[in-house]
Amino acid sequence: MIDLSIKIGHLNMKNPVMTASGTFGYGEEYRDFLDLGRLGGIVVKAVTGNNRDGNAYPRMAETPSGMLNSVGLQNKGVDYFVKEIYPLIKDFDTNVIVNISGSTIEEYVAVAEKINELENIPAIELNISCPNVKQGGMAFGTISSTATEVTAAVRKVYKKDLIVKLSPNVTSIQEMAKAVVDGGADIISLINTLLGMAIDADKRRPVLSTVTGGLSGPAIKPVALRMVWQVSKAVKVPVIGMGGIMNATDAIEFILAGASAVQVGTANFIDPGVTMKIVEGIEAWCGLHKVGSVKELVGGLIS
Amino acid sequence: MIDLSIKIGHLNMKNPVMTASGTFGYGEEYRDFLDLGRLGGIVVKAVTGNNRDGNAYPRMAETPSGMLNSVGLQNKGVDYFVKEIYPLIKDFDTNVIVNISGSTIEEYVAVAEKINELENIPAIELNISCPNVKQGGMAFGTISSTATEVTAAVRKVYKKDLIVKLSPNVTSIQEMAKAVVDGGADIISLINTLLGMAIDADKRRPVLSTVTGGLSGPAIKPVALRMVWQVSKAVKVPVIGMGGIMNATDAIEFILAGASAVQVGTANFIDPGVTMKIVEGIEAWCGLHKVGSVKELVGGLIS
Amino acid sequence: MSGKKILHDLVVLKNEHLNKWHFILELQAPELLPQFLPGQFVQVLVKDSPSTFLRRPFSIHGFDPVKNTIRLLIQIKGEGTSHLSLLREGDKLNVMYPLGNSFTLPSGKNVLLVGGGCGVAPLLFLARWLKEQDVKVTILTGWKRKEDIFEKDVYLQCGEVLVTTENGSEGEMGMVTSHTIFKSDRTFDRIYCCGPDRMMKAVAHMAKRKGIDCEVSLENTMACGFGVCLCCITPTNHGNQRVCMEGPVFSTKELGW
Amino acid sequence: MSGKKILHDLVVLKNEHLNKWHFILELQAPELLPQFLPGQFVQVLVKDSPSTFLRRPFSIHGFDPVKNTIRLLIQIKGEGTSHLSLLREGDKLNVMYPLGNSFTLPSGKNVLLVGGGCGVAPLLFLARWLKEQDVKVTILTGWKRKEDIFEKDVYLQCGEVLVTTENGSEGEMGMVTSHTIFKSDRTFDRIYCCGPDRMMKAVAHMAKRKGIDCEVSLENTMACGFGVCLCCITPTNHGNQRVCMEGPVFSTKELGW
Ligand SMILES: Cc1cc2nc3c(=O)[nH]c(=O)nc-3n(C[C@H](O)[C@H](O)[C@H](O)COP(=O)(O)OP(=O)(O)OC[C@H]3O[C@@H](n4cnc5c(N)ncnc54)[C@H](O)[C@@H]3O)c2cc1C
Ligand SMILES: Cc1cc2nc3c(=O)[nH]c(=O)nc-3n(C[C@H](O)[C@H](O)[C@H](O)COP(=O)(O)OP(=O)(O)OC[C@H]3O[C@@H](n4cnc5c(N)ncnc54)[C@H](O)[C@@H]3O)c2cc1C
Ligand SMILES: Cc1cc2nc3c(=O)[nH]c(=O)nc-3n(C[C@H](O)[C@H](O)[C@H](O)COP(=O)(O)O)c2cc1C
Ligand SMILES: Cc1cc2nc3c(=O)[nH]c(=O)nc-3n(C[C@H](O)[C@H](O)[C@H](O)COP(=O)(O)O)c2cc1C
Ligand code: FES
Ligand code: FES
Repeated sequence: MIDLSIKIGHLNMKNPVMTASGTFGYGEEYRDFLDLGRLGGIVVKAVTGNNRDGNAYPRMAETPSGMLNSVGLQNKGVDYFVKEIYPLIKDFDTNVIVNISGSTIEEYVAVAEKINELENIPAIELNISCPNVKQGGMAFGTISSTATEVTAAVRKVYKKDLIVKLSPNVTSIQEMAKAVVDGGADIISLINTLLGMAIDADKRRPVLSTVTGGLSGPAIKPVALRMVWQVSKAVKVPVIGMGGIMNATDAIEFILAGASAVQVGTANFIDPGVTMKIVEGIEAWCGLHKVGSVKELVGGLIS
Repeated sequence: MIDLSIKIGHLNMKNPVMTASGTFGYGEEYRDFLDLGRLGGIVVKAVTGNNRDGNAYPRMAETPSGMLNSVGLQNKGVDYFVKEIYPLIKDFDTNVIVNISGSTIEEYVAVAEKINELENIPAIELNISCPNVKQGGMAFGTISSTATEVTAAVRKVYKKDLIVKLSPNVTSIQEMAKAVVDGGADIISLINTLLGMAIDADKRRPVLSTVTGGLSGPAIKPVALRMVWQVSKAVKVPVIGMGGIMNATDAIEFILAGASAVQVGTANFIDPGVTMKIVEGIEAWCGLHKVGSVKELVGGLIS
Repeated sequence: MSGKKILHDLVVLKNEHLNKWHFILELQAPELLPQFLPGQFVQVLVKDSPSTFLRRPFSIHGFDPVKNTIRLLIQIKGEGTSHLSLLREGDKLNVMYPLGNSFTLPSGKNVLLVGGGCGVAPLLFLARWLKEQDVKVTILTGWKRKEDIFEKDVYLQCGEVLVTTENGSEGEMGMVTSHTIFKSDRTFDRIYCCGPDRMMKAVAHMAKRKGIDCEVSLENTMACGFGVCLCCITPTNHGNQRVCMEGPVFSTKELGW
Repeated sequence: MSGKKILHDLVVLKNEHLNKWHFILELQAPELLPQFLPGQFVQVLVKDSPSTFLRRPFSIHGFDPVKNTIRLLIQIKGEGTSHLSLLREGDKLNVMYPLGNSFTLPSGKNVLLVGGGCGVAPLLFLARWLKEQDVKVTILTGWKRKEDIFEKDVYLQCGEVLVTTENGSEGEMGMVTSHTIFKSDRTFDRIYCCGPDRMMKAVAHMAKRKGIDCEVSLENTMACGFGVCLCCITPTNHGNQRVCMEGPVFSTKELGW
């Protein structure tokens, strides 16, 4: 028997495979394709203080081995979430984590306070990195002092596990990691999307209504792996790695680079059952390589 | 007749298609595949103050729609270049530009001074961004004050066109662009490679001897386009765009985003004749879209 | 609305090239197909195209519950559709279905279907379905030239067929939107329309003026196709709606067209 | 050394599967092929594999100037070679050639060729070439099991063939490097060796002890294959050398092995 379980912070996970915020809805749409109870955790899409319509269409551009999105945090706000969504998801047999976002520190704090009351939500993931929203989003995740500040403010009101999700659009990811640990982060997750742009040459226009958007998918995997490796060496808190994971080998690469768990994002769009294959693939890989517990692999790079 | 010619700084180019440093050797190896005289320009690989052996093998990893390299500026130094290489390339019927690199400001200045003496080299490209060399490279291109400083120092001794090539591994590419313009750059080129990493899961080892390396190819195109667009709006000097260009449409996207010329890098490895196809493709595209001169396209995004 | 979503490897029974730019894939499922409704679509994985990362959405053009097959009418646009055009009999294709809502029944028994370009794809299935419900169907399709026209015979089995060609080589000369039927006093209980946005908006506009109900099928670009990415949204009078879930079929009233 | 480099679409004449993991592609050129030398290689573009970005290098396994064909012996390793294994007669393949240096003639007339795994690829061409120059060839190859052995008959046409299998089902049991020939007092004017680095190093070591000249063919990973990227370098006693230009064939003395 191979032991796939992992503990990060206070989160007990059946296996290290989670789903990434914004790519898994509230889990509901995936029920046709997989058993949510077999996931290590799911991170639901960003919740903000109030209703947000998000950005105008078009919000998507396909790129080589990836895609750009500029969804822009479309959601109905935290009160709607607490009242309408939480009851639907609170009994999922997995760790249900809420990704929260805001334009001001006050908004982050307000949302965190309300989520803190929800018994079956063991952790929040602070999205200080979404590049789609003009105000706030960009700045929090790219200036270390601001990152510390927002983390500390949320830390004060949030009593359970506080995951902070880093933006890759920075000169030094280690500096950002240290900044959020200083602010009180229990866990770091990374990477969010790289800021990119697509142009439709024939129409002579940007493809996205917002001109720029967030790049995800296998194209960003090398950057993500590098950052996970750098961060896991720079800080002591556990790291959740993501960026372009399409299969079990990719997941194992992130774990070897230092991640205690991984999140799968864009791959879910192409194969909504991919996370199950990744769980099974990690198990098979461990069997083949005579690894008894996936814990042994975390940061297990020979270099 | 479609006019493909473009003037950037004092450089008169037959067309906007150049080759990127480190991907075109000294041009010699490409003679079997194309007529160098039909290129807008070629940027030869990095020249440093002294001989450098570069990094240990392995120096390359294939990644989704891209590759990582950690060649590490292998070259025989500026004196060898002046004596042995320059005579071979000085009569190429195109703009031959020398990419220069160093670990200290003194090294940059020393190399620039020597290249300044070479009559048939109309410009240098200052590589302040190579992520492969531990000392120097990283810092120059990622701290704006240092970028200004090295540019200004070279500016003092270099009398012809000074191109400064930016690193994409920064929080604000606009800030870096302004910094090198402040230092006296005539032209900005971007992007150099994104810092990334590859892992061989089965061997549990990083693929590259240096662990991290520079990501190039189509995977980085969305990031490159975004940065070219941002920089061309932030500064007044002309911009040379690159990053993942594989065909004429890609090249036109960069021109629409604000580039006056483009450089083709990794694509040359896969199809050494690709630059000729790009030149012809731009001409055909202009014909189809009734564009009389490629100059009209520069920054010609409707947004 | 739609049932449980499935991912399956379907087998290519036939790849029929209609003209240079259009072909029909007939695909057979290993298990019983769900009861598809007209307007629904599938998401196809294009495996062997290096530049095709996401799935590609295509409407159900035909559905044969007896043969357990679906037919997709595909226009070659870029890399993905080019690769699909090369599929051979026996090849497998990974497909997700059933996706999206569907066209609805009209209040009366007399409708007009308008298709421009590849917009005809969902209309054949719709026409057959309407005919089964005893609705009288008139089908108006627009083409570049007479030589481009395909499948006219099968449409004729469903009702009256009107045609426009840009060069006038068959039917009326011009675009579908300038067909005399819109200027005539013929009226319908509903107009169903698929095609480029501009064409659909023009038809919606004419329908509105005549007070005719109108349903259109949108083709917003999609990342997932099953409601999770929020990339395909369209603004409606009740907020942003997902074209892949609440659509692709919308009444033009909802869209405020 | 090598002539003008060319990019051409070659036609697949035959795709012969030798066993589960090995196949031979016979490729015909539209124009006269250059006079290939043993040890040289080609760079192949794998078009329909989404995860294969760079070209893939393969040694010339056979060269027939009359039929104007080359043969590549390919081992399935990952995505690229899997896709190549599916090629059918008549398919086209974009290939760059001729690349690299080549094996050289020995000082005497009695040589040993050692190949492990897919390292046999360049040895057949080499064996035939040596035989044409009246060199006496002994060929030692290593395999997992008797069933895996292929092309023994063609090697027999070139000289004596020695075999090792890991399970002893044919020839000597063990690895090539433990074959008794290395312990015997047989001597050679040169040993040529291809295979995994570790195997080549072991052979080089034994050759050195016996004072026998040794040439090996390296398979460093390559981005370009024609000398411009500097990714494929190997350290030698005259500095870093490009395996794709100054190699792939090196004398083990140069390599300091
Ligand atoms: C719900 C739905 C149903 C559809 N049904 C059909 C159908 O039955 N038959 C059919 O042929 N096509 C249909 N389409 C459109 C089809 O999905 C696209 O043409 C196809 O994905 C293009 O793929 P490609 O790789 O060949 O082109 P790409 O290389 O991806 O694109 C080529 C060009 O087409 C444009 N393009 C791509 N997708 C779309 C789109 N969705 N809308 C507008 N422009 C686009 C791109 O911007 C680009 O300019 C449908 C789309 C949707 C959303
Ligand atoms: C000069 C030269 C000549 C060669 N000749 C032959 C030949 O005649 N026949 C043959 O079958 N192969 C030969 N090879 C090796 C062949 O190029 C690789 O096996 C092939 O590129 C793998 O492609 P892939 O996409 O199937 O595997 P990938 O998916 O790219 O890789 C699969 C696995 O193989 C490893 N791998 C890939 N390339 C190499 C390499 N060059 N060396 C070591 N490990 C590698 C990867 O690290 C990975 O673990 C040669 C290589 C070189 C450099
Ligand atoms: C359509 C889309 C929407 C996303 N929305 C969010 C979000 O709301 N909050 C967030 O923190 N990250 C969001 N992300 C980022 C992902 O969670 C993830 O960090 C990123 O996509 C990289 O992983 P991947 O390459 O596996 O997709 C979104 C990504 C996509 C593609
Ligand atoms: C193998 C390799 C070597 C490179 N060497 C250099 C170099 O010496 N100096 C430099 O400024 N850029 C160097 N680059 C970066 C390229 O010039 C270019 O900026 C980058 O590859 C992005 O363009 P591309 O995606 O078209 O390759 C190198 C890139 C590669 C792939
Ligand atoms: S395409 Fe993803 S929600 Fe519609
Ligand atoms: S592979 Fe590029 S120099 Fe050898």
